[in-house]
Amino acid sequence: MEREKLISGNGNPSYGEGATSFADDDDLLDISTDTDGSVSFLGGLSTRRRRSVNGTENGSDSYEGGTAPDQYEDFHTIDWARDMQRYRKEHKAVSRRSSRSIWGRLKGSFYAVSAWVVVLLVGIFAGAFAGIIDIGATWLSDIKLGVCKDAFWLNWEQCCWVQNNTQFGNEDDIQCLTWFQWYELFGLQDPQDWRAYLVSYLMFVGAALLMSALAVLLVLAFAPYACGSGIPEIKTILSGFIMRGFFGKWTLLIKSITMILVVGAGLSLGKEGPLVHVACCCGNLFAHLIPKYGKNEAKKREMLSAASAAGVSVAFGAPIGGVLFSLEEISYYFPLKTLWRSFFCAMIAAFVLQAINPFGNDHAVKFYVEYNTPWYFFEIVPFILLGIFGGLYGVVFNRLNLKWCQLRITSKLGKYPITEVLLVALATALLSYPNPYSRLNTSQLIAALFRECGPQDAIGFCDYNRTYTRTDQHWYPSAEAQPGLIAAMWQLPLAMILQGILTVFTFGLKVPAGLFIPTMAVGAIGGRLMGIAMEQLAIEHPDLLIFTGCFDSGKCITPGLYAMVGAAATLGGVTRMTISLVVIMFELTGGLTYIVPLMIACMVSKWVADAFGRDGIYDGHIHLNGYPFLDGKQEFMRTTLAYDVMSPRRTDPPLLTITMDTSTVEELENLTTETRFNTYPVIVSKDSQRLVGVVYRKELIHALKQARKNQTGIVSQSKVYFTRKVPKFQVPGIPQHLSLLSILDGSPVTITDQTPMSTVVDMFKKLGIRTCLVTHNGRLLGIISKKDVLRHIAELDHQDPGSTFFH
Amino acid sequence: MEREKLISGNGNPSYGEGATSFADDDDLLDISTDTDGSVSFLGGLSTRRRRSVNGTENGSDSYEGGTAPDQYEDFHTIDWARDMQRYRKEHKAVSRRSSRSIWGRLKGSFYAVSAWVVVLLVGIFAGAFAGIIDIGATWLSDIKLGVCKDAFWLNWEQCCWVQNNTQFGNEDDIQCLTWFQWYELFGLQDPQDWRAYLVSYLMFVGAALLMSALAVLLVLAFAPYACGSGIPEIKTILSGFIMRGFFGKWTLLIKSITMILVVGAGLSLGKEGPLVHVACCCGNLFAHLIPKYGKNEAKKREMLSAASAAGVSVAFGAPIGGVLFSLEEISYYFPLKTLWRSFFCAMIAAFVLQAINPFGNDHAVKFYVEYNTPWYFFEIVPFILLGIFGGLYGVVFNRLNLKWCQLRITSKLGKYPITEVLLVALATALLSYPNPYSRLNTSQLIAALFRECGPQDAIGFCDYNRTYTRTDQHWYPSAEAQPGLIAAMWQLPLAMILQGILTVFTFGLKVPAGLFIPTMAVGAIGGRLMGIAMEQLAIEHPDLLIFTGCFDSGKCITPGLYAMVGAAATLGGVTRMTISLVVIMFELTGGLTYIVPLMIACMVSKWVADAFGRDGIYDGHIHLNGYPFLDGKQEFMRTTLAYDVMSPRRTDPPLLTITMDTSTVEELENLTTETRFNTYPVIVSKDSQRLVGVVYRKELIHALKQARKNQTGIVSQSKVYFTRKVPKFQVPGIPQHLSLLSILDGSPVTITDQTPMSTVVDMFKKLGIRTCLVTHNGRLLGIISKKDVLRHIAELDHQDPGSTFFH
Amino acid sequence: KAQFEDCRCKCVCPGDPHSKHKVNVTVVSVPALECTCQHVTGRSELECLRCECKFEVRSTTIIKIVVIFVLVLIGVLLAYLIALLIMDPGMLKRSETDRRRQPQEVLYQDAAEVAPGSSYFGRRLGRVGSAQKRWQHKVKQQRQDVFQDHTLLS
Amino acid sequence: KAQFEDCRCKCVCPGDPHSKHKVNVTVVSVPALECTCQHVTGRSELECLRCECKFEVRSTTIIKIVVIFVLVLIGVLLAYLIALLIMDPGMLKRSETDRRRQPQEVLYQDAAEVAPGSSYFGRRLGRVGSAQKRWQHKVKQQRQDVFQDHTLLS
Repeated sequence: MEREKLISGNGNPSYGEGATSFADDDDLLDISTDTDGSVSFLGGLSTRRRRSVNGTENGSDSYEGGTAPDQYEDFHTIDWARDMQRYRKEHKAVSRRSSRSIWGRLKGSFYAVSAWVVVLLVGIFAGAFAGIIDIGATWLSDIKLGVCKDAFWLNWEQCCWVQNNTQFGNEDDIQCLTWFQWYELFGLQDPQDWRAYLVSYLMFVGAALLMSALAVLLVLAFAPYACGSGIPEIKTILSGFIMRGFFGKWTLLIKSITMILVVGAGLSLGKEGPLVHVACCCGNLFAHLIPKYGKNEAKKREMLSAASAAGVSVAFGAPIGGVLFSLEEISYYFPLKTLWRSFFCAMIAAFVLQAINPFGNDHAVKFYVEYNTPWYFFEIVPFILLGIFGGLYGVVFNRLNLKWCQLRITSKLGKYPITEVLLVALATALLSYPNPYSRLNTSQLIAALFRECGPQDAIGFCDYNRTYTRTDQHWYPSAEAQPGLIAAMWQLPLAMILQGILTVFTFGLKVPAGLFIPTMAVGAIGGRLMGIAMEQLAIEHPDLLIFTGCFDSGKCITPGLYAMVGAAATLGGVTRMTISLVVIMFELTGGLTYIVPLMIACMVSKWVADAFGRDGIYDGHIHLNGYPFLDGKQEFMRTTLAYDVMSPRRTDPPLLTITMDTSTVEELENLTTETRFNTYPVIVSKDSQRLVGVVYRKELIHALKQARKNQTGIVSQSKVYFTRKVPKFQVPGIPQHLSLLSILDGSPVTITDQTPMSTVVDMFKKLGIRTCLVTHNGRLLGIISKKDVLRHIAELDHQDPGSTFFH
Repeated sequence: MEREKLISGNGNPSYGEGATSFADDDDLLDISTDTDGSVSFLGGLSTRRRRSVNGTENGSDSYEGGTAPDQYEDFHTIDWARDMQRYRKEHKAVSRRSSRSIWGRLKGSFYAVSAWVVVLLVGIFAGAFAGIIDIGATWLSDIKLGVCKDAFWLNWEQCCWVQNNTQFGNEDDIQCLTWFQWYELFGLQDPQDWRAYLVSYLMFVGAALLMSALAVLLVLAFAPYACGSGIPEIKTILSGFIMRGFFGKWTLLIKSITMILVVGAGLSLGKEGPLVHVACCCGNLFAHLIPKYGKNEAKKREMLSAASAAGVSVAFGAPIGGVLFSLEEISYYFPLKTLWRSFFCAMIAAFVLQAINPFGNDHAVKFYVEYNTPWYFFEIVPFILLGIFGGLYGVVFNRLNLKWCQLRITSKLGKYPITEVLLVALATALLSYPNPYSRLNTSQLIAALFRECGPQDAIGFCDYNRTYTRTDQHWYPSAEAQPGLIAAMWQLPLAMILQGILTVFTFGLKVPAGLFIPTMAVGAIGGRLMGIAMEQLAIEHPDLLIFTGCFDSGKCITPGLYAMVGAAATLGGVTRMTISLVVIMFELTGGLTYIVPLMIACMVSKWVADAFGRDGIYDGHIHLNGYPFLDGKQEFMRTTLAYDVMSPRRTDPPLLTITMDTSTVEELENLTTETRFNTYPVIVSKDSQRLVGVVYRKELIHALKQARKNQTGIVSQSKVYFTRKVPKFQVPGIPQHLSLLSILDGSPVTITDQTPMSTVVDMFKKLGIRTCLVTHNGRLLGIISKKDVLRHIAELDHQDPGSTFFH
Repeated sequence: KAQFEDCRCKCVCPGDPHSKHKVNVTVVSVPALECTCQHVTGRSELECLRCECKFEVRSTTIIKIVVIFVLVLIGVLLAYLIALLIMDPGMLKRSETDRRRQPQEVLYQDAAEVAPGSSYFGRRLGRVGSAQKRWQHKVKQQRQDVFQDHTLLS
Repeated sequence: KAQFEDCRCKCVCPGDPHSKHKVNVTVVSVPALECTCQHVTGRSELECLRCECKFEVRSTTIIKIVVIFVLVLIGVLLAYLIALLIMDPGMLKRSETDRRRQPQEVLYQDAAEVAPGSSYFGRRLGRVGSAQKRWQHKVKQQRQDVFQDHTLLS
């Protein structure tokens, strides 16, 4: 069956998740392909576990298949309920065994501790990867401008880190003697020389192009799944979708390397989303060390939730924010146990990253700020304005970006990924070099915008006419603007617009690309501008009523706070995060003082964005790609009934069913070859239509094949029984019968046709089932699969049904 | 039916939640009893809403009962699924109406905003109540020692707040001239005089006794539900239990007032749990302003979740910690929308409390600390020890306290609540006065223990032999102990033991009593002692290997940090909180630096406590009282089947059912009067046993009564039809038939008898259903109610089945 | 009564190491801007290095209102309690097992009986009385649950 | 190469207000205990009031290792990529629609064929080869999904 048909197969009554594709089951164990499956150091557990896999009978070990029936196929949806059921059986087996012997007890206790070990390893590796990426990216970023003499591995900041001398003057006047600018290659010494400028410009653009080209080539050749932010896919996978290779080793490797390259190239993208992906890859990798996670897709997703928390934790240096991000934005099934593990994982990751100390500031994040100036009540008005700005920006950005991405899918643009990346890189490098703020590494810019201007800050917008009094070392009063600040008032808006426009085209390129940093940059610039404006207003008119008492502490407005609020607002508008965003920002400052401004901005931004736009950017991309993602957060508020959704529809042929005791082996074999449904309901008789249970396609095929091979006397005309009531004695002349009671799942989820769809959606969301059967007065009427539900929701939302295909 | 039988009614097959009790339905609207129901300012909405209450048909408005069928009876379990379904209908009606006219649109937008308004009000009032309680309690606490001259309403600290003078000497040497000690009444001036001591002692004991007596009398006379911590009950209620009056006005009033009294009396209790209760009372009160919350028990619980977050937020000044506490410990159903609202509510509450500034330190909490000394890797060992200590303390405390509470229930002790409170108060006052640390208000003691010793701290354990150098103002190096500190080394342990023992007897008294403060005190003392020991060790042997580099910053050990870690450990041991505890502690310090020590202590403490004890104290009390609480956090790991749990059992009489088209009015009336089940299944015929739907007792009674009254021709022999297939023409001689299709719920939750109980438990937990029906091959077999599930879990846990009765 | 100001500036300096006194605390109530160590303690800039000056604000009015409110509330409740006890001395002791949980209708009827035959004020009073009766009934039930049956809050 | 020390003490003082220079930055590498303004800048205690001294630590070794590791990794990947491109020049361009998603058995058979008739090393190599083939097949599938069908990550 062709994949293309599958995808656009919207018309066929795809109950039971449509058709199958020929993915190799072996890939489930992404790491075990190399080592012949002997990686799992709990191998004994793993093989024994298979004995109690079948979930139909109370503790029955009767069905011992060769292939495990728990393997899902690629691009299929998992059945949480069955997986959790399997986990419980396994757990019971382990605890039963552990009560028997000391060895069993040891194993049992290892079984209990193993999750923590995995989480620890994930945390350590996520932190290490983040450290490597940070160090590599800052180095590559500076290599566009020059190189460190004698120690080429140091970036500009580290190269000029220690100079055993005392100097007077602005910090950028201080020549760093150990740093070698590229124009010095040509014997040019004066940076003001136009030839030197040109050489620098060309080197900058050339280096950026080279790095981007390298990145996109590596992605294309080794791990196509490494491109993009990955968060929409992670959300989909965590909601119970199988996407083989998405968390593979190669994805991990290539994503890390290319992220260094693209951040170094200075593209308008960040590393937060990709870091979550990298952390999840680590999580997947280590989850396979322990069979109870590696073999159980539902349990593995708990691990991945914890890993994604670690990803955000290292991206922002905000462990609590990371956990809440995982809870709010990414995860689907988040039991309390996972909350605690996520927290541990995020903590460890942040701790490791802090130990690596990539920024040399003893913090896990580049833009850590620490100021404690109070804010005043009248400032709520600008904060609300920033919130509105952030919300509007979010709406416009999301719409433009989604339009552009759709264009990429539908038009010829998508055929030339390398060219596209190169063009965007060229434009980025060409346009950003002239503007000093755009030229900066984006996270350096954000860090500068967030910081309050101190004595050592020599960046343009810190050019104040300060008059220092000597009493208090933290007393930097508000002051009038100097030329540097005035120049910043047109340079910064230009940088903001450039950043905003470039990000629209960058997010969705076929390289790893996060959205947080550029979005934050836009908001931070906007906020800083507003803060500077307010500050100058306060200085010009200190006698205005609103500024009463404001100058008591010498400083009236904190522009850095405005930058933070602005960054939170745009992020809120684009991603529609709420509490996790506030907490992340709160952890960056480490003070409860600013939680109210941040909250106001986030709330206003979210409200404005929700009023004008539909979804956050991640949900937008999920819709665009047509992933089968059933959003657990959106409440289903319609009043349709199960009857309106179930297949077969009125006009369709009746439901394919198996009768309990009349089918023959041949009939079933035909059924499995002619149709590709995942689930076949078993009924008592065609007459009564009373439901007995369901049989899964894979298990049925396997069981029939085994029976043909192993059991003598089974011929095509053999009757198949799905009931205990089997004729006891062999009647001569009639072929031997076959009892397949062991593969019958006697506990399918059933609902009546009058059940409101909201309840059904709840059941799909909360119980994590794949299909449910619809009955009326005890008779089987139809079936609802997860995709039917998704399609129904999409129809109710008046989406173009053609555009939403679900794999 | 007697209530006593109900409670111990373990043997009867209580499907459908057992029997009813005669609680007045009116009490649901606790505030509307005074104002004749005209409180709801969305009154129009409320009456219209009732038209679409019935959840059976798609948008059918056919059933318009006189009494709303959504009212639950006291001590019954709510049906989340039906309530949410009702909410969705209502929501749809509002949005349909709002699209029609401007007025409708206005109403619709108000409908959408109303929740935020309620949350805002709850936050404001929770903060205000907390402020009042704090101010009142500190004042009453000091009134035991003396009174402020000229301004009796000021406590000691506030009374001596401003003294326009400069003085040298220890701070406690500085006489506060405006404060009037009680012994001065008798003309005694010298506090060292034994008569002065005696007078003070007697006044102290007398005042404590008086306040406790007043508190217990008020509780007894006006609001018995105001006693205790309230958290076990809140957990139970939020899990979907009805306990009328528990969040009433009187409970709110009396709990606030008596809390002031008991904290003032110096009993070994805190105000955290009760503050959560108070906040929930506010939440309940304001939820009734808006019908969509007031009339819908499921939605109301969302509001209560947010309110409980505000309660913890004001108790600790930790808004994020409050939200996480609500999420982790209290709430049952916590959708993301609630998370965001809880956060808002907690923020507002903390903000209001901070504006009231009850402690005069600009923080919402008395023990706010701010220090930034680093911790060293070797300190992990003492932190782990503290964790073990906390875990063991938790186990011992929980066991003793539960034993004592059980004794109170079973023995005569429970008959004398007033005497018991007075005795405990007497013992507390008598024993704590001599010890200077016990004599302190517990939260003052904790604040002192958490703080680092600065120049102005004159408490005994800050008596160091400091040598000040003048370079750095935050440089308080480690120093040797002086007499005050040495005396503290035996006074503090005594205080700790006293606190621990008294708390065992205090928690469970018939006065409002929280557990956090005394538990924290025990842990903080333990931690501080260990910190002082470590510090002195470091000073005595600075050349030990582990102390390498420790003295670099002058200060090697921070005993205040140890106190915090100890407090976190004991709290973790007693309550088994995890992440919320860490976050609360983290918000108290406001620095990420100490998150690792706190986490280590919490984790070790939880592990140790889980290894030796069963549950946290709140769950323990829930078990002790036999509340029907189905813990959403504990995974059900058994492999029993629904068949093993359902009633009727093999030996029981068969299930009572109604047939679809053969029952008469008289039969049904007899059924409702003779049995007290909540749910009656309707089947096609006795023969086929195929399920059609269920009918709820209340609706059935009401419908029959209405039919008798309003419809002519309905006599006892009239046939009742629960199907569309009704004979079209009236046959003479046969009484007129009655169609009750409108009250038939056609979408009951059904499972097969082979369904594993873990799935069933999941359905009860996650879908929030009350009962589910068990079928086999489409035939109705039995029924499982929430209480059956609870009983089953209790049996599997080998609990004494006699001791666990569920209301 | 100038001593109960609403703001203060508190400077804490370590005392002279040679003298017996350890700490030197200066508290004055000055405006925020004047709360500097040099201004308050009169020391030199250098000597001020080790001092900590904090400007603090409080509201005695709020404290006054709250404390008096609480006292009044306790007084009123106490008076009400005494009144109730005088009217029904066995209130707190009596076992209610037999009479409790009587059908609600009885109570409503009480209210209904009063209603028709009296003036607006009488009805109003009657309603208050009936509300109070209902409330007392509820409290009795609660008392029974908590103190006698120990089914709740034990 | 003493200039790439792993610790530094950085003191930032505001410059003389009368002079043109605004900031006075002093950076020295001294032990932690010696990182005080007076010791580093040689100013008096009073003049040091407005200076900020920070002691910072870094690890150039980690940076060196990481950067070299990253460079080597990129180099190796690039070399491998070039090797692959030489072996199969159309690799990145070719449309795989017809050949892709071939039944897995074919690939396994490839591996099986190599296995019996060769030495341990040969088997080993064969296994590696087959693993590589499988991997390449997977990458091709991914490429198809992402770049041609646009069903993922678009």
